[in-house]
Amino acid sequence: MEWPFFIIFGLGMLISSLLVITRRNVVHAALYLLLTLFCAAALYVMLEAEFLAAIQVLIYAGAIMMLYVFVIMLINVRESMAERQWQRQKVAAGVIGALLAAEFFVILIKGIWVPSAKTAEAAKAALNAYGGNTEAFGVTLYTEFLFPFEVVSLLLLAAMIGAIVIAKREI
Amino acid sequence: MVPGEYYLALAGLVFVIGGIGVLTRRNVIMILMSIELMLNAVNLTFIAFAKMHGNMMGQMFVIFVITVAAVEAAVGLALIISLNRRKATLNVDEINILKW
Amino acid sequence: MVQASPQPERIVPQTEELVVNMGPQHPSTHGVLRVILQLDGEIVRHTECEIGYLHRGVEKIGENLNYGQFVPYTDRTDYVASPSNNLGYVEAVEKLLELDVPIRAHYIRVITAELARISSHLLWLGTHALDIGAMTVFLYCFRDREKILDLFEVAYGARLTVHSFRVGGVYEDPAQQFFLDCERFVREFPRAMYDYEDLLTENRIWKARTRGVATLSAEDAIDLGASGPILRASGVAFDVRKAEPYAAYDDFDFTVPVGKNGDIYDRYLVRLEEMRQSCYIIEQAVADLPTGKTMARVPRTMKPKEGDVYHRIEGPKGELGYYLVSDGTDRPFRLRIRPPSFVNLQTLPLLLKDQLVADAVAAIGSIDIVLGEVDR
Amino acid sequence: MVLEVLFALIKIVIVWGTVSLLVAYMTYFERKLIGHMQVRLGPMRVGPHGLLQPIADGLKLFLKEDIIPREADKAVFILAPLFALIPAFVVYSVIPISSGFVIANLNIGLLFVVGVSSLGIFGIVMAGWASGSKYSMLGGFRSAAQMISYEIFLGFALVGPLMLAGSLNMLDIVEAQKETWFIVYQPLAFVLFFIAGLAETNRIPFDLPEAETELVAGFHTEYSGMKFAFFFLAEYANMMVVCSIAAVVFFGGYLGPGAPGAHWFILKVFIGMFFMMWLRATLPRLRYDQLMGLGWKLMFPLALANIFLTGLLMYLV
Repeated sequence: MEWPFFIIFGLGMLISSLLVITRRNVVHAALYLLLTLFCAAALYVMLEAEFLAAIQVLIYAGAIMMLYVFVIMLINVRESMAERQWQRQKVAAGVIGALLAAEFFVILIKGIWVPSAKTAEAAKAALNAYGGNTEAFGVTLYTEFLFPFEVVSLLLLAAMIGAIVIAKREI
Repeated sequence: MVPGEYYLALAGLVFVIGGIGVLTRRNVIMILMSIELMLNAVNLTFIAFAKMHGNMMGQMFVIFVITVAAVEAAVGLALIISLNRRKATLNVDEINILKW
Repeated sequence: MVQASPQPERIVPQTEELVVNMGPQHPSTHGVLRVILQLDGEIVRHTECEIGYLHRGVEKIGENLNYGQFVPYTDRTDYVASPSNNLGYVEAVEKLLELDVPIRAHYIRVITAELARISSHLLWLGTHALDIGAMTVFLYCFRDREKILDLFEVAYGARLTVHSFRVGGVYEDPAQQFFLDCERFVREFPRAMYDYEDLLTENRIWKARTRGVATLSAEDAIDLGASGPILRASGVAFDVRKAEPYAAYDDFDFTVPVGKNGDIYDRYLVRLEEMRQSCYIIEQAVADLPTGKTMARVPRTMKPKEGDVYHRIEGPKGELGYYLVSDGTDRPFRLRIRPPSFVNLQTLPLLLKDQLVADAVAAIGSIDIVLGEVDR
Repeated sequence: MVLEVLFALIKIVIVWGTVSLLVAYMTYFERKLIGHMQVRLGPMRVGPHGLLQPIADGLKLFLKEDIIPREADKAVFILAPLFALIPAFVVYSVIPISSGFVIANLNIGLLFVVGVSSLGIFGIVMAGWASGSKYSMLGGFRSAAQMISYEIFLGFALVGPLMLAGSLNMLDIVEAQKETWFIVYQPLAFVLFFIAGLAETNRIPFDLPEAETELVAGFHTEYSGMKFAFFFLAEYANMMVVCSIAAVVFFGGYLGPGAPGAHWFILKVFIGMFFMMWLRATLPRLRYDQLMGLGWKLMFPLALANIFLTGLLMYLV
């Protein structure tokens, strides 16, 4: 049952991400990126991370991508399309990409990181005690990860101030 | 039931695509978007691992990655706006002086 | 002391001012007015009004028609309050001819002119409220304006361009029904006005949109020659009906409402109060309506003596003046209309200066212009 | 397995069919209602009491010439209306119409609703940009800024009842109101939600994006024909979404004595719609800066205070 969905969304994610990096028009690229994010959200649901899937749609697609689209539309797209789009290092990039991909696959095939089924099952049982994914997520975030959570919120604040200072003409 | 490895492979491919995007494009915004692609690939990996390990750690990291992505987008795009206001280009090669 | 070396001036990138063109086809310019706004971000820096899209050469036409023939043309200047225009013109001609108009005719003229004032203010209120988004007020206003137009129809046979008065009086004494209907109207209308007041006067959004917006100080208003409700909203109690009473206005008791801040909200309040005062005037006029003739004896061909005359009345929109120069023939040598809308429109650049662009629509609406009158 | 899919498909057809019909007739309902509020009759010509008016309108828009400006970005221009309309319909897949009748009973139902409905903004921004006209683009930006801001308050207003229900699942939220509706505990949250909902759906007094009497008409200036109809329908569909969420979260969704749940649910949605339309007949429009000020300076702190108070009371009680 999962396979057809995995193939649809996986392929969708791959193809749309390829389209993202090949579009000349930035707006089109952003819309393909949006599609990529959707496919990723669907994959999250299949990986039993419903909360994160919703967050992906709400924050990533709804807010971050909206920011991108805003900025893209603020600057003159036609002008930027007339500029040169590609670096001359395509071959080098291809080689690096291929090496990176090869590395991933080597690691993947070796499979040194795969947890034993038993520990996974045990951990899973502990998680299920919380109820659903959202509950488990909340409990973990606000107990074990409370400090990083606070730090990240500070980071957000700093970024907000920084963005305002940088982009505003006169304060 | 799709094994976690397939998700990891997919995430790896998307990561590579994002990396190639960063390396080959000249447009700043395109580079930022390629970075978003890479971040998403990483998120997918984290979640796949979380599923395979049966714990929440991976998902925790995803929320932090999303936060950092938001931060990066906010500051990066603010920089692009103020750059674009002074120099009507988005070409990274032309944005090469440190001061106006 | 070491002279500080001149700092290289930091190049501050200048964002160009955005020029926005509003009209001539725009639902909120109330006709074919073109407003060119220079914006600095959201703020209006400079405003230019382009008029003339409706220019028909009314004044020149008047110089080629004899005195009696021109009256219907005055209907077409400020077409939302045509009796007021008729009144201004025929009284100017009467002054030139030194005619004595029967008192009953004066009373009928006052009734009709005040009805026209109410109808003009109603149209203004409706469209202005619609500009700011209050849709229902528009339809309520038209409901009541309809009754006034019906009254005109009873008395003069036409609804909008009524051609109500002749030189020398009122051509035909309106049927008794007209006065009864007027009485009923002024009895009912103040109650209908509660509908608008309920919807607008204490409405927080309405206040937020109109208070302190597009203010005009009394000095500026006087300097620019503004008149009518705009001037009075700025705190100057000038009303031609009081200052230089014409027709039978001497006989009636009414007050001239004055605003304080000169903003859109005050203009709104002043106009509302004027409608009430108009009702009061009509009530008195109908009650003490004298009997007698309605037409003076007017020569078949009107040939006034050489000379000139300027006669002004208080139109719904402000001081409406007619300047006539006679060379002794049966048509005026020069005819000039002083349209209140045209002069009041001059205040627009001042009203909009350093205001938010979103208020442009509200400010234009608050002046109450009729392009037929501005362009003539 | 196949039966399950078939069953889901039938549900989808029923719900979406009803929603699209209702949305079309909402336009009629609004015109009739406002007409009577404004001492006129509203549509009367097409069919008895103008009942066929929405169909005639649809037909007219369908047959109209579909203009795509030369400067427009064609693909995006065509996609934008769909982007605006589809999220509103997708949201209905998680809203429980009656007990047990819901297309997909998601555990993250409410988050899904908020997330998906936030995507409608893309349609507006895309439309503004793709039209290739400065006016459309400025209009699109403004409405996007408005909708993004108010979406935050919309989400924050929902947190209070969410804390009371202790679940994101729409069915659970409804069931948690068996005793008392959440409107009793969360009146402030409801008011904030409703105001934010008005702004989200571009209704008066927040209808700047589509106010034709304002200086810049808005993102759909260049649209005509069926594409324009999509934007138009999207507005009504979004209104229904807001009212449906209000019904589910604050008014106990399908709960009610006697009649089957769907009746109560639809009745509650209709009452919400009635209030939205009533406001249109009553209020003038806010200025853009006032609108943003109201949101950030008043509603935002109030929403936060509501969350804080709810938490405090839940802790104490």
